[in-house]
Amino acid sequence: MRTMKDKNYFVQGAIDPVFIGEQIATHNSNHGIGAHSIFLGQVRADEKVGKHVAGIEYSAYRDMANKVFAKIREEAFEKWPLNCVHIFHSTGLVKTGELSLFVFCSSGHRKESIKAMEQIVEDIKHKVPIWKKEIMEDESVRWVQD
Amino acid sequence: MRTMKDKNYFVQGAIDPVFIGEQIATHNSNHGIGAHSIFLGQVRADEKVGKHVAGIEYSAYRDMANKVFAKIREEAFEKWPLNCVHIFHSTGLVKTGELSLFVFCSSGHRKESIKAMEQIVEDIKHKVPIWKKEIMEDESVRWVQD
Amino acid sequence: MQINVIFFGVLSDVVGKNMLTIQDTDNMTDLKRKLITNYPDLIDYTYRMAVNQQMVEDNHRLFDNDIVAIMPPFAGG
Amino acid sequence: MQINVIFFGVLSDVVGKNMLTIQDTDNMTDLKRKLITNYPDLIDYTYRMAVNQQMVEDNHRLFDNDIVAIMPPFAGG
Repeated sequence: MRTMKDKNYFVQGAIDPVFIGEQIATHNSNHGIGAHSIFLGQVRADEKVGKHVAGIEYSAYRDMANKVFAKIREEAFEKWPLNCVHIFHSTGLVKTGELSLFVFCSSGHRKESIKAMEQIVEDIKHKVPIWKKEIMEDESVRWVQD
Repeated sequence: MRTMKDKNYFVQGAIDPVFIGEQIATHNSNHGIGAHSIFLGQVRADEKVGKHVAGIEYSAYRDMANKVFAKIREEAFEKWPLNCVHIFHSTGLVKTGELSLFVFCSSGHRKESIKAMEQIVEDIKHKVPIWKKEIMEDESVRWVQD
Repeated sequence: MQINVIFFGVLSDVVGKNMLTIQDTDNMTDLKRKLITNYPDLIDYTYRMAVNQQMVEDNHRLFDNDIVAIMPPFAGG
Repeated sequence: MQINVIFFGVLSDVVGKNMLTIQDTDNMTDLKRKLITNYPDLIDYTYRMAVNQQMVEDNHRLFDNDIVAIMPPFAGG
């Protein structure tokens, strides 16, 4: 049982590219960092049964998801010598072309930051209770069954 | 013999995090993109013989380097289904904590963009004629002999 | 003895609610049988289960006031 | 017959210039021998060579007005 409130990894709606630039900029005072690896998920306009996706509505089991994000992050720190790991995931509506996931790993050297980023993205896909509902151009909806 | 001038992959001085955010934002109209992988190189304040690095002066065999960057980019497009590949490398002085390399690979799905980014970063380290001179706190200098 | 069951994603549409309670069950296998009896459409869906936010398998023992999450395959990112 | 030689990184410091010309040589092995005769300190350094912006090995044939780059190990990124 945790007495502190779990950290929140969710942001409402799309992730703003300006926010990403700002996050990068805040790391210029950490003088041990030599490499940043960043992954961004962007909503595609996939065509399904003749209609294009206009957006994705993300939902999650928030309390559990935040615990799983924290665990994924901790495991990365145990496995690689990392300076920083940041994860942001959208909840709610993200339109086509907008960003829904931002993973940001920093380390002294390139290999660790790339490997950690790759593993964290895989873990997020497989371990975090998040679901997508595609909103089509004509406002019909379709749950994504990966 | 090329008749067109080669594309220039170099930027003078550090790469601005705001520019990175802007580059990300321009990709929101490419509706086939589902994943962006980004690598950033940042100048560390390494300690050498009791002095800290204050910055790195980058120099290059510019004409050859631009050809090699173009080839690395072409090889990535041949190997993976990518939507976009952008590479920016600093020339001249980049201070500690500032960014000297920005590699940006976009694809429909995550694995291709991550693999391509990783390979491009390796190729840049090994194949592009670029050199670093460390500028120490006391203004003494030291060529990096990797 | 009462178990709280919460549904996510497509499964809350299938069941028609986000949450319900089930009485008199002490393991996941029995709970799943009771759910399928009440909501036969569930049989067409694959799902994973968590008890009190920990992933569990079928034979997991249940206790009074446990919170059971019935979750479709994850699709984050 | 004249070959243009350009130096990069630490090697331009070692040689004391960015560029020079060498006469009467038609292969890289001979060119390297001539350079080390004129600039003995070069022997302490590892370097790679490009002719007209293509990487080459020791036995590469040289032609009039070729541009030979003498380059320390690369250190981009």
